[in-house]
Amino acid sequence: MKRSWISLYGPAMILALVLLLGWQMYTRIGNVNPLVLPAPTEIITTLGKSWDTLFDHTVYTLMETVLGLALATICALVLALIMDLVGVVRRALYPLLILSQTIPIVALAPLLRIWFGFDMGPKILVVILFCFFPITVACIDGLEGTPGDLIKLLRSMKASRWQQLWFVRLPGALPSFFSGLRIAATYAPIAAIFGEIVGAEKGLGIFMQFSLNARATAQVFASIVILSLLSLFLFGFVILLERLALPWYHSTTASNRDGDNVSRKSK
Amino acid sequence: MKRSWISLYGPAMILALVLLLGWQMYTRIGNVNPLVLPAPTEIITTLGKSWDTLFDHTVYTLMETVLGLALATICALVLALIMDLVGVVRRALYPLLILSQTIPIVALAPLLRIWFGFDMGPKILVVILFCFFPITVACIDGLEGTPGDLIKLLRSMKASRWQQLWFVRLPGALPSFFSGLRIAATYAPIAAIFGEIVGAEKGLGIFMQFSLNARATAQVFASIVILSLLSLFLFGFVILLERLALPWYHSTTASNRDGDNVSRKSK
Amino acid sequence: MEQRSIAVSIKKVSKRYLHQGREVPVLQEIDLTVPQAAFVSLVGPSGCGKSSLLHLIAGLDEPDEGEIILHGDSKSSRAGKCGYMLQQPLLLPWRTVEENVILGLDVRKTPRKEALEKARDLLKRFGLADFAENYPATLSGGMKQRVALLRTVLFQNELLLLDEPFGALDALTRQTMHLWLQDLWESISASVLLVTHDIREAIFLSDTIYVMSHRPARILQRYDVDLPRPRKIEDLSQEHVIQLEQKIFAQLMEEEKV
Amino acid sequence: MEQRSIAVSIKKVSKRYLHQGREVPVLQEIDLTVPQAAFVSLVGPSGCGKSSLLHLIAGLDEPDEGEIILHGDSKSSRAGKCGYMLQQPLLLPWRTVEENVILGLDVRKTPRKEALEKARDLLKRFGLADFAENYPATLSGGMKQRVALLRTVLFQNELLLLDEPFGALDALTRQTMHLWLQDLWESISASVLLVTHDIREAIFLSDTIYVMSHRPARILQRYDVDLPRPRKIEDLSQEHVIQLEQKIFAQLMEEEKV
Amino acid sequence: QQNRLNTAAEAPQATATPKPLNKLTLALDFTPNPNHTGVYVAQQKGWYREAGIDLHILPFSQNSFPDTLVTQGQADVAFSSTETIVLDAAKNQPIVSLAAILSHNTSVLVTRDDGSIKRPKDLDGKKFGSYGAPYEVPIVSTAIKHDGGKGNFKNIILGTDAIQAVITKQVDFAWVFGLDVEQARAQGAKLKTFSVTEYGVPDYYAPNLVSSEKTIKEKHDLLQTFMEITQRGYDYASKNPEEATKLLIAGAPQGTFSDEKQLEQGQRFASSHYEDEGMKWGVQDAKIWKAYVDFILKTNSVTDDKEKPVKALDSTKLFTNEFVK
Ligand SMILES: Nc1ncnc2c1ncn2[C@@H]1O[C@H](COP(=O)(O)OP(=O)(O)OP(=O)(O)O)[C@@H](O)[C@H]1O
Ligand SMILES: Nc1ncnc2c1ncn2[C@@H]1O[C@H](COP(=O)(O)OP(=O)(O)OP(=O)(O)O)[C@@H](O)[C@H]1O
Ligand SMILES: Cc1ncc(C[n+]2csc(CCO)c2C)c(N)n1
Ligand SMILES: [Mg+2]
Ligand SMILES: [Mg+2]
Repeated sequence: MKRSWISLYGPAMILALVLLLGWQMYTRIGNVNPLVLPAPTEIITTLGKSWDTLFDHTVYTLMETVLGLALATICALVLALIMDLVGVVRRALYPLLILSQTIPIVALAPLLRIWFGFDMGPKILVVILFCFFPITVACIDGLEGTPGDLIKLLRSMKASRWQQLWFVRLPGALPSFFSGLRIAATYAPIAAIFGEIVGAEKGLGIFMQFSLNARATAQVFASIVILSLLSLFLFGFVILLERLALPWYHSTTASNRDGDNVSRKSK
Repeated sequence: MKRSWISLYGPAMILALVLLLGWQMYTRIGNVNPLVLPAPTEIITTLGKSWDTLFDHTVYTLMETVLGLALATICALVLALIMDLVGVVRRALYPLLILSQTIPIVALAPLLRIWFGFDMGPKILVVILFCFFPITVACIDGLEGTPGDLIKLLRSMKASRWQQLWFVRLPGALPSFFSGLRIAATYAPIAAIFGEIVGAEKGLGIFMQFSLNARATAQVFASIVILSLLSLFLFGFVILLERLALPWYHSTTASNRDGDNVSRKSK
Repeated sequence: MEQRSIAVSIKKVSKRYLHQGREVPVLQEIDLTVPQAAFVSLVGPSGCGKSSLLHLIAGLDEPDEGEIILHGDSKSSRAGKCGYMLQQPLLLPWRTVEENVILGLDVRKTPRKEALEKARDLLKRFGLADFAENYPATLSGGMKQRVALLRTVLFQNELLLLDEPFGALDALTRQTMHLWLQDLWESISASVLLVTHDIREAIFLSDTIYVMSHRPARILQRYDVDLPRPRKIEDLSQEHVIQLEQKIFAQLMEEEKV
Repeated sequence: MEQRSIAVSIKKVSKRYLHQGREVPVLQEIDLTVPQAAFVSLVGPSGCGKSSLLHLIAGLDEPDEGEIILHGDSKSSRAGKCGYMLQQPLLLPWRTVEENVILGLDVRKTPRKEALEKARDLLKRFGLADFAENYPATLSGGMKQRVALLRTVLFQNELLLLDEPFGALDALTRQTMHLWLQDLWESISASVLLVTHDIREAIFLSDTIYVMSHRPARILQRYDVDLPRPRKIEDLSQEHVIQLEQKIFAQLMEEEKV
Repeated sequence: QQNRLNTAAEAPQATATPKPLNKLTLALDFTPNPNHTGVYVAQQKGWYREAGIDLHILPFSQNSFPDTLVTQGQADVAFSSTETIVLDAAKNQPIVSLAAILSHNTSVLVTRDDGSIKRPKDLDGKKFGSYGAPYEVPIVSTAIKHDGGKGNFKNIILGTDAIQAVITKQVDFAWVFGLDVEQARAQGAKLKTFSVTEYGVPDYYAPNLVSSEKTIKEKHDLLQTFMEITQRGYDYASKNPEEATKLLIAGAPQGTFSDEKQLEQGQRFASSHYEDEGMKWGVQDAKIWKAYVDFILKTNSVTDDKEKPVKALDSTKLFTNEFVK
């Protein structure tokens, strides 16, 4: 078990180390202006030094992210359900949803500010705008993926549309929903950063802006490190959630009955 | 046939029209400052009036996008192949690739500027950075998706690894590759816009920035319209490409033998 | 036969489907009867319309012409009145075996406790008690089909519509399933309408076999299987049974060719 | 039998697989012979190791003990020397039927033109000429299996290893395939080793049937089928054939239970 | 309200009996910097609160233009600049300058001090890193032409810090506030500057404190109070740069400044430009306003809301000295 862990993640670790070392060497030997590219060690020192400030901003961004993600999930679920249940709504909304993905947030910033002010509102809204699309699409795909025969079976039992949804289609759509959520969670922190350009007092994006204007490049990189960690953390959290919510899904895809791998014909 | 086209896209068209009308009313009746939200009619007039300038910038952005997308495809294919063939490379690179997706491009702008200057280089690089990830992942998924039995069959024929790749795995990975490319193509123009903030003389992103600074909001929205059209155009282009490259794939998923739908037992 | 009451009676049923703008006739004046507590099979060439017929009986669709009389009633909705089982087991992977078995009762809003009791009883009676709390993914193909059958039976044990329930199983497992199903059927005395491609299966299990023509499907012939119950595998080697098998086989091959 | 030369001979072959850190014995001292131009079948309970054995013969893996002698040669690599066919047809959807049939020749780098000529000839001889330029998606399940068989034959027609080639077909189609395969086999006089779950299939097609035990698999018994060729479906109703079928069935049921 | 403005000694009393505070929002033109110090001083000293003003300083972001926030009514007052005020007036989005933060235009063309560029003329054909504002090119080319050059250069829109781009040789020159150069120098950058006012560009006010006509009308008394206190803040910062630096750091959001030394040097520069000898902070001159308007309109770079060049504009409507008497 332990050996497999090393053989699984070892190469990536080694490569990461090599890249960091190369970077360090490059900044030292290549006589690179630290305003352009600070050495990894310098970034780490900065992380330690600015920890209090960084922590403050991180908490704020994390709050935006988590709230946004949660609301995006709710919106996506509701929207997916409505689009799934009402054909006209679906055909009306789907193309526009896709089109909406091609609109850069910058353009919406002034509007969001006017409608929602400077509080967390517009930032959360930006996270929602970023995140609800992949979740909605995943949910719809999941709901659509219900085998037609299963629906036939339920209908033959005189199940109402709601029962079909509740007993079969929703649970069946969960794996797909989670894979959408995983993607959304990864991008949510970046979305929050974009949201902060709408105008904010706090947050990693604001800190990055400060640091850029103060030409404190090491701080910019420190924020990026935190941002990556946030993404990873959220990603891991969603995976954990998924394992808890769908025990049947993972026990299936992993090995079957313990020890006995006699795979009887099943299809 | 014609009727189905209407029933397919009709609702979306109607909704789009209603939304546009609502927007027009809102800007007129709601006494909205045109600096925040110009009326659709105003955007259309601006599109016509600034057409020459817009066209110039659009061509530039389109060039960045197409070149970037093409290079991203090549990089992704090569990377996917290497990662697929060499297990160590894969385990070393995959986690770092995922990690790299959590880095906001904005922060890298100064670096890219230094390394690649102001020509098309860094913009194309940003497009590549944005686009190669979904394509690579799709390719790897596609290559991985080859049924194990098919590989067994090839091996029993004493096919070399290259033959396995060429005869079975690559063609089998094409549908997945195209679905990755479709996603990448949709986001490529936005990526180009982001690339332009690295520093540029021309391009839709620059035109947007300039219009923002000149408080010419209608021009900003006109650029967004063009940007959306670019995305749609590229998306359609990839779909066309796919239909040409994979005739077998689409004839399968659509209806089978003409007229005769007697579906014989196949599995 | 005339004395026994009738579970389903199908009278001159026709059905057309719209396919690429054209109307394709699928069923043509089908006449068929399943007496109470009888086991009736339906064989026919692939794609002729067997599933479509079950579809109609299960109340998922209405015939274009003719009528379907369920327990003497041709007017009210048929949905929910038959136990309908399709070729795939269609077990829900997120429900345990017992939870899968009570799906029909859940739909009917039977209280959970009562439903589970019934399911456990049934599972015990038919040798699946040990698996009651397993997830379906841990079961073999044959086991899954058994669970699916029990789910069908628990929902509705008066009339079962089985659409090639063993088509996806290997030859050996299938034979075990035949014995098991015969057992089950006798103990609950349900009326069964079974669709199959396997002539031996039809002969082994049925009182009556209807042979259908190629599409648009008509009833070509009706055979009564003259074998005492309970039957054993060996019974299939009886001279007249083998002759029946060959007759039906020849008839079907003829139909498949056209 | 001793006079006929031997296509494959398997001598005391054992194989263990590593499963979750434990070594699981799958094959145990298997002894088995396929004479030149003979049709040999292998039946056994599910999961006993039948596919694993074919796997070894096809040269995809090496036995832990014992030896596999292919055409008198036990030393050189076996890959590429047998026509190996799996349960699924595994046709490449982007190749037309004829292009699928020449896959093996493509691997061998036979010139395209020559390969296609051979494929067309074969397709014509076995009634598939009309479909040569179709994509596989347009074929029925039975047709697909035929194409897959022809692909196997075109690659290597001396020794065919068939792993449940008809397991996924419906009962009727399967019976047609049996006749077709018998035809094919007689006209190319290949040696065949067939794995199946269908005892009637084994009896109908084989000269010799080996019955395997549950895992770890041993050879339990070897039966010779005493029926003249070419066989007809009716032949299966002969008294001694039915007895053989029931004997093997009983034996297998016993093994499945354990 | 004016008579509520009491001396600091009475402040404790005022907080003991809380009086209703009037909210006032202020938008920034950049991350907090010495141009804003006067406001932060007054805020940190509690002067606004004492006068019944609950001051909200809106966070700065690159995409929220302070002047737009004012025209939209999302901010009452804002830091902006003469260039922007003219721009907005031409687009029918009038804002009014209430005060000049610095007495003179300190903006400069900045380039690396490596000897390759000796005078503005040498900037011809070089790479200019800009913000992408419409007035940049006319102003910069005026300076180059004034020095005998052709005024042709490559205009590269950066969107990010221009001085950094100059230091790292990505562009050859930029146009920034004198303050920015002081701070970069404090970081160790070797830079050469040409003051634009020495090369044919009129002296004008940047940055400015602005408000809208509507706010001026509706919140006149509040603005009056605000401006008086703000003036006091800048007075204080003018006289006590060190103390003012500390108050700026304390008032600005956490993490705004990474380097205090850099800030101190910038503050000293700004403090020395807040008010000319014998003049009051914020007071503007009509002649200076007219000079800029005439100058910039002549370049045809100011366009109306139909993107047509504007030929005439009343400069007297763009500012008022009413609040900084
Ligand atoms: N809802 C439908 N719409 C259009 N055509 C349909 C529909 N349902 C069935 N058909 C067509 O009707 C014919 C009969 O289908 P059906 O599934 O009833 O045949 P079957 O006898 O069950 O075949 P199989 O032996 O393959 O199970 C087929 O050609 C099928 O394509
Ligand atoms: N490569 C392998 N690694 C580990 N275990 C294996 C491997 N191949 C087969 N097995 C195990 O060996 C046993 C025999 O498998 P095999 O597929 O040969 O059985 P089979 O007789 O063909 O079964 P079936 O009737 O289902 O086709 C199974 O328990 C299987 O899990
Ligand atoms: C401290 C400070 N530094 C830079 C800018 C950005 N900026 C925007 S326009 C312009 C040119 C002169 O008007 C400059 C330098 C600022 N606002 N404040
Ligand atoms: Mg059917
Ligand atoms: Mg097998």
